[in-house]
Amino acid sequence: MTITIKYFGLIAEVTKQNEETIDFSGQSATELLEYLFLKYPDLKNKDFQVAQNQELVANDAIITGQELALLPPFAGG
Amino acid sequence: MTITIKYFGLIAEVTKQNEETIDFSGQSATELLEYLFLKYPDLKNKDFQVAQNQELVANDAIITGQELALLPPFAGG
Amino acid sequence: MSDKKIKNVFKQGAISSEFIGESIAKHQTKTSIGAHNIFLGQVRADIMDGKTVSAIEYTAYEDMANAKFHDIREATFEKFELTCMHIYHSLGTVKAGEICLFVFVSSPRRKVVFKALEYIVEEIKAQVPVFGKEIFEDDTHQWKVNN
Amino acid sequence: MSDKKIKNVFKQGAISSEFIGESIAKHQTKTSIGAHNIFLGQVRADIMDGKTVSAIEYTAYEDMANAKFHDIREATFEKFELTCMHIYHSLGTVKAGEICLFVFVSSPRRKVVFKALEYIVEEIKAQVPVFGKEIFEDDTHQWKVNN
Repeated sequence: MTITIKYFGLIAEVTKQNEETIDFSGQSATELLEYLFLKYPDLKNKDFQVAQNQELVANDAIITGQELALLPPFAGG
Repeated sequence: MTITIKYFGLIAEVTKQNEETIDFSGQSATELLEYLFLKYPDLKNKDFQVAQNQELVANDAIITGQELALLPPFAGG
Repeated sequence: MSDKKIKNVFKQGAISSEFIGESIAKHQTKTSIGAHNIFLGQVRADIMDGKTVSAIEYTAYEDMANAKFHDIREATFEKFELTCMHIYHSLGTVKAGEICLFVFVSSPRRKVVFKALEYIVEEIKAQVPVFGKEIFEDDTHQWKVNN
Repeated sequence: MSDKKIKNVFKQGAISSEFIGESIAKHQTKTSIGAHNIFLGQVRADIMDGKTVSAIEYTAYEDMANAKFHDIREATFEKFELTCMHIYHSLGTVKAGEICLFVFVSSPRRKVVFKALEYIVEEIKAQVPVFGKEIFEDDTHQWKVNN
């Protein structure tokens, strides 16, 4: 399945892009992260949360194929 | 001794003046209030506190002869 | 009580939104500040027995009130780590919808400003001899009491 | 979640003191209001390792952030009896001393505004995906983290 992943802040600095579309054959966010850690080794040391369809999800959440995002620590206000 | 008494808000409406100087021969605020209740009978039904030298005092406080004030409920803000 | 000079907190009439905006602007050179918290008291057009409040006429035992504002200020700086604090209260007529109390606290960090501001406002309501005559549209009045 | 339309909370650049003053002025026709409480977040010129922060550059996951602001708004109106509530957050560059967050709550009575405002600000800090790049005077940077 084709999924879109958005990157923000510190995370976008590591991935060197704000967004990408990938072809993903796994099931869970854990598998997606394994893939991303291979592609971007520096991600492993970074603090972030995963959002799916604009809601934070656990690492073992099932990927449903819509919008994903890697969010570094919030700094609003 | 000669004392100055200030009246505010609702209390000044009863006394029909903002301030007066009286000759007072008693000792405590209680005695002063007895005198004022005779002079202004409507004061008895009113809610107020007594301040002496800009500090609230109890009714049995000793009058030292400086500035007194009868303060109705506060309504600041 | 400290030796600091007692300020006059009172302003004649309502406190304007421009004055508040300008006070905020003045703090933009203080770059250690991270959080401001502002309380504004506004005169309500309360309806009592079918009559609507059109204004409050404020009077005060001014010397005692300014001394109490000073004490509250000193106590607040002791209790809370604030960069600055400003208090303004109206005297005279303030119409419904206009502002009669402006309390402004600033600190490097946010947590303290909430506690400090609430403390100041509650102390003002309880300790400061200010009196409010609620004027109705038909020119009758009643005396306001803080709760 | 309610059917109400999701507002855009973001403004490009700093929030000006004039804008805040005008927001206050707009509330003077709402004569059931007795108390306003305003929180302002201001960019601090923090010094780290001898370098001074000159600005913060804000970015956000805008759709999710506006949805979260909306949820916070709805939850606040459920919890607290408020007359109105306004939230504005900066995007882009905000210099040290300038304002990046403006939260404004109003109610007939004061007690509720303190609790409501603190609740909103804490929820924003914890829930809303906004990111802050602290720019130092030598053009290096680091990423801000809320605590």
